[in-house]
Amino acid sequence: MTTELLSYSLIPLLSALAIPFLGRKNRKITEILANVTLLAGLANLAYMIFHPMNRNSGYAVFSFDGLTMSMLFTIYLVAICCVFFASVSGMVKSEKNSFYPLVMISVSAMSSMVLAKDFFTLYIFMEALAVTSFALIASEEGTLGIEGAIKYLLLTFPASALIIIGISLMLLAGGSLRFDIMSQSFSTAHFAALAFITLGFAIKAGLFPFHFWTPDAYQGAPAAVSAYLAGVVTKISGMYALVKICMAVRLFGENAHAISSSLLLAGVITLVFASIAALTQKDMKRMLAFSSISQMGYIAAGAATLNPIGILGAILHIFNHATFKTVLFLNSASIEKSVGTTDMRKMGGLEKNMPFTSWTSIIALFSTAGVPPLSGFWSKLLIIISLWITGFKFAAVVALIFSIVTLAYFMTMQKKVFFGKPKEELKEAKEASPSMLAPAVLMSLIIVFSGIFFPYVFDFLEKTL
Amino acid sequence: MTYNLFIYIIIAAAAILAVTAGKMLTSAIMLAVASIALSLLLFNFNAPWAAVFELSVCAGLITVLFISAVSLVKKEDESLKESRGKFLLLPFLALAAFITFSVILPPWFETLSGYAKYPAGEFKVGEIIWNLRSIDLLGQVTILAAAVFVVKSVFGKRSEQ
Amino acid sequence: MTTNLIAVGLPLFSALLLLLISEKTKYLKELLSIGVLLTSLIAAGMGLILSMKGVQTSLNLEWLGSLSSFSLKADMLSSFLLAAVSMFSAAVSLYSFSMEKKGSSKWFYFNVLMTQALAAGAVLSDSLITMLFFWEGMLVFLYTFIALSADSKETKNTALKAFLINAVTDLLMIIGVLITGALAGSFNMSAISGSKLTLTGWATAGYVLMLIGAVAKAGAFPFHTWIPDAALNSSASFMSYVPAAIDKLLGIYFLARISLYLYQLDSFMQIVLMTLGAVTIIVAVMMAFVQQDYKRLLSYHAVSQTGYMILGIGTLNPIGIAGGLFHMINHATYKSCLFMTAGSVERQTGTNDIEKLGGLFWKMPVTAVCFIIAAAAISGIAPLNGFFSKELVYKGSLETGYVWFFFAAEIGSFLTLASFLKLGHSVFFGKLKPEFENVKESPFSVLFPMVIFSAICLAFGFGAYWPIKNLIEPSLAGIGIVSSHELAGFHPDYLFAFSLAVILLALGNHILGFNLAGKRAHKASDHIHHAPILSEIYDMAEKKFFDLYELSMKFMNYFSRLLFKSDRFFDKITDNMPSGFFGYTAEKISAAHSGSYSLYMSLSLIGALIYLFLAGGLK
Amino acid sequence: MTSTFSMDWLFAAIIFFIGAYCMAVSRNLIKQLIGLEIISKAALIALISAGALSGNTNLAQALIITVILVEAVIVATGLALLVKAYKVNGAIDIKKLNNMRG
Repeated sequence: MTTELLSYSLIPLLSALAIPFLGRKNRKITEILANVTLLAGLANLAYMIFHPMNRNSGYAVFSFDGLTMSMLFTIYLVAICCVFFASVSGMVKSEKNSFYPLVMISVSAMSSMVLAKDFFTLYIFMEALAVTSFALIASEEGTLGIEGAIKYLLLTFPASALIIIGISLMLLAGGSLRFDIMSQSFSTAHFAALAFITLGFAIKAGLFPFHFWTPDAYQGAPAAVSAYLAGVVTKISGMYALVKICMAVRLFGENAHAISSSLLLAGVITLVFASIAALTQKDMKRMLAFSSISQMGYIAAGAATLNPIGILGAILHIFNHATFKTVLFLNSASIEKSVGTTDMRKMGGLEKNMPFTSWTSIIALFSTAGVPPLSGFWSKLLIIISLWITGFKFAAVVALIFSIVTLAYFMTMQKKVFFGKPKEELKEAKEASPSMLAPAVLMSLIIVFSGIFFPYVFDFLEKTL
Repeated sequence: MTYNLFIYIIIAAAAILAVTAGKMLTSAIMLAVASIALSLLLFNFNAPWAAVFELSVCAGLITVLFISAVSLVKKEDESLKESRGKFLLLPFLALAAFITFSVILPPWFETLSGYAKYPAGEFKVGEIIWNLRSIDLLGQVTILAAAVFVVKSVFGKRSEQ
Repeated sequence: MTTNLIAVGLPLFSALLLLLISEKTKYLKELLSIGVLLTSLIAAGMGLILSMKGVQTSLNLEWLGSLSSFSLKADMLSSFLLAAVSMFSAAVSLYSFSMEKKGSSKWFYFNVLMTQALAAGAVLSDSLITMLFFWEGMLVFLYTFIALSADSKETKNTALKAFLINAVTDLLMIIGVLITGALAGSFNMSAISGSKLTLTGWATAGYVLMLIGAVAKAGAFPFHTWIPDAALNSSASFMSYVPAAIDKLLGIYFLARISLYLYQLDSFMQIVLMTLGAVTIIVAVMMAFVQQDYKRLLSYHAVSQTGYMILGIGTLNPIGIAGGLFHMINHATYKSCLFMTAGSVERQTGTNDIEKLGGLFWKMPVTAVCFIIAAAAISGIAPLNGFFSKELVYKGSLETGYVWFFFAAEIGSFLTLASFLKLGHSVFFGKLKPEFENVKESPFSVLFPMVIFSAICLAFGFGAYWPIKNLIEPSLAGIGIVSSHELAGFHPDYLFAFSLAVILLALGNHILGFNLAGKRAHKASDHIHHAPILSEIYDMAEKKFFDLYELSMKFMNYFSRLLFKSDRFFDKITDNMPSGFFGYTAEKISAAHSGSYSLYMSLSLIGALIYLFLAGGLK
Repeated sequence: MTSTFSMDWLFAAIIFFIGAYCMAVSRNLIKQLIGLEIISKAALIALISAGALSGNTNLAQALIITVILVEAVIVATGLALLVKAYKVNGAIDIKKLNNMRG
């Protein structure tokens, strides 16, 4: 029970509980407390990652490996960027004494999720995470947020019931709900349990045809929140568990073929479907949402190959997706602030006015489309290679073709928003303040450097998995 | 076995009534009936703690929440006219589904129940909650804290801006 | 053999005799035809009894030199078919006695007699060439039959359409026959069956070409399109005779002959046949469900039911084959009966539009009761004959291990029952329209065949043991198929539970549709007709978008222009194709994200179900 | 005592079906939440039955208590969102929540 790692989930929780009391008088304290907590966590994590000596003590309850560490790092990184952006942009219109605690609780729940060692723990924290995200989406006035939140709640609820059914099948087959029990004793009941649990998390991850809530939730949410949701929240609540299951499934290979191949099929359909749907979107946030769905397709396909390279690629792609999608959503928020809309038909020629926003967007979208040597290229490459060598050659070709489609729709977006002739009414648009740009710039640097120094990143993960 | 069957039929019937009922208040009450029947079932399964929880939280708290929400949106109850045909269809569908399921599913369930495996040791509920699954308590605290802030966020005052 | 020859020769000669009789004479030509056809029926019945006793007769005449002899052979299957064909001819001639709406009486009976003669010859033929001779002869009379049944331009067009579709498929069949004969070294079917051909190389082509001919005759998808048109433009007598009975009997007979007697099929062809059957069932029944015309609705069902027969034979196991053959005879019975009720209603009220009809039950009780029996039979409600044959088909298709075909057949049953609930409800129940206050029941000659047929429906249902034991099993044994299972009898097993569930669903669906459409029975299919994706498909189907014939006609028109413009066309392809495709798809996808929660939820739940099937969670 | 596992799960499947049907067809948000509750009842039945069959009722109880708590929080959240939606839109009709499309 006592473990240092638990602090990653306990400290944000305590901070969340403390914020309403400390911040009652002065609202600034709320923001500072939230930022400091997350920054401290991030610094601690960075230290842990670069000093491998500390990592080898025994931990009883929570699992601890490269996957956990990289996921924790992703969570804290995206959270600090979004919270910092929210506090400096002044775009949070809801009450701060409930907004920041909600973010803190969701960070805590996500950390617990990635530290969890059994399915039921995963389930509880996933629900806690979901509850906070409903409130975050609906935290502003207006109908869109409520619509997104209600659709998110109702459309993903069957997933919870399916996961519980899966868990009861595991209970039936021996009573242990831990991930690693799968490798020791495997029976048909375990197989059925996994089928249900995979289905539940596929709904939570928004794979086709369960993706309908995703665009609505992202579009309806306030600007900083949609970056946070798209960057980590929905990835951890759905995709992380799928990757974890695929790692467990790998241990009994042939038997679980049906599960993994249907997941792979869903992944490939998702990436095709969502890329095409993104082509004609008119709202910037909605287009980004569809792009996010299609990247989920890549991750699912990669993980479902059950090949070490594919799983590694999937984990890396979760991390990369968190970086580039956060940049894009934060930039859309900056644009919303200076232009007043996210409708792309009303934009054009913002390049002159907002050069930093434009260039960080280009880096992020190149990374999404997989242009070398940015980080997105490597993870996509790993996924495609793994698809090819495990015999899904057609899927590999499709994945390759649709990364070109990705590039196509993002170039359309870039052209509509930043290039071309400036519109009269947008002449006065101003670049975002330096502090608002800081998160996007930081993330872009991470994209570039983790791309260039990719061999080191690969080494780190390969050793620890 | 007959007792359980009886309770299941009550639950299913209450669920169907809750879905088909014209008034939302009736629906909420029917849901409470289903909850009470479920808690009787849990007692019968020798799970008193779960039964008490089900009775107090689901049949009690949730029903109260539903009824208060219904009274808050009362006006809407009368204005929202749904076509009744699709609800009247449910009993037929449920019966058809029952016949179909009872043909298809039981063999599969039988296979599954063949895999039932007894665990190494039997623990008391308290032991399980406090010692073996203590991390779930953290989860419960997290989700309760989340619930508090959710309510605060949804119903709280808007900020100065 | 002579008794059997009566059924071929007598109608042929009396048809020629009929041409000499003046159109103006009253009753003479009708009574002559009825008499001749009844005689044929008796002769065919005697032939059948002979065959049941195990006597096999044959006839061989010198014909066409060394190529082929004129050979007829009455084994059990042929005698059975001959008796069935003769029965329908006799019934329809009786039925048409006092039906005015059938075109010129003289030509009508001439066509009936010719069709009877040629169909009887076709089922008796033992040589493929002899069979082609009779078969192609029927094609000519199909054209004259439709063209002379009413005097309008649409009728001529429909006749031409039917002629062309069947001519093209028959041409393919001729090529198939020639290939088969060349490979086997003989055109004599008994000789070929001694060493069955296997599906390799040219033999596959031969089989597939003959298959096209057979299923096109039976009216399977996609060669069925002339039948619904004929339903609108020709008479009920014709519909109840040719598309409902004779074409099914011949097509399925020939399908059984080639698939079981001449060729040894492999598992791939089995899947092709079963898929063809399943697609026919679903497509046609979907169309049938939304029709608003009595006869047109029935005609789509005539197509859909063919699917069950093809599915049954395609299973290639004795249970399914027996089901297919039994369904063939059952279908002919109740579908003829249903078309006769349609004719009867049309005769007395002057319309077939179900929106205008209503509440006729007490006005036309005999017709209504016959309709109810036949509709229950076609919907597979136990214990009528349709139930037993469908059950055999289900069992056969389950036995092959491809569960999807079973589900397709069940969906077919569901929609069949739903559409007959709609039809019966809106024609015979509900409120009686004031203009039908004085409607009377049809005369005896119209009612008698209907009553006979519904009696057969009941008899073959309650006593399904007799026809299966004495007609179907010996027929199959005659072509070398013996079942190890007990085929006859009522089994209250899981299949029965399943069909009970389907009946309940259809009932629920009808109540739902009836309520949604504001208690108008003829609109009870609207909730499916206007469902999001289906409505567009239905629109396209109504515009004959899926009609091979119409498509090829249009194609011919555009072909020359297309050639002329091909240069630009290819330019366009290279320029616009990718963006056009993606743009179009993206628009469609966008339209699907309509913001409607119910749609999202339903799609998600369906997706979850599909996933569970794929993941094999329900093994 | 003979095992009732098959019967339990059969009824769980039926109750799940009823709830799912409710969530798929109803337009009323409160009905949606009621459907959600019915689905989770099905999950609880599955859980306790599996626990009872494998002689692990106490673990199942512990899990059920947590699941009930989670369920209560989710319903409370749903009702809170519903009341807010009612305040903003003046309706609890889910068909009116279709402002985002494409």
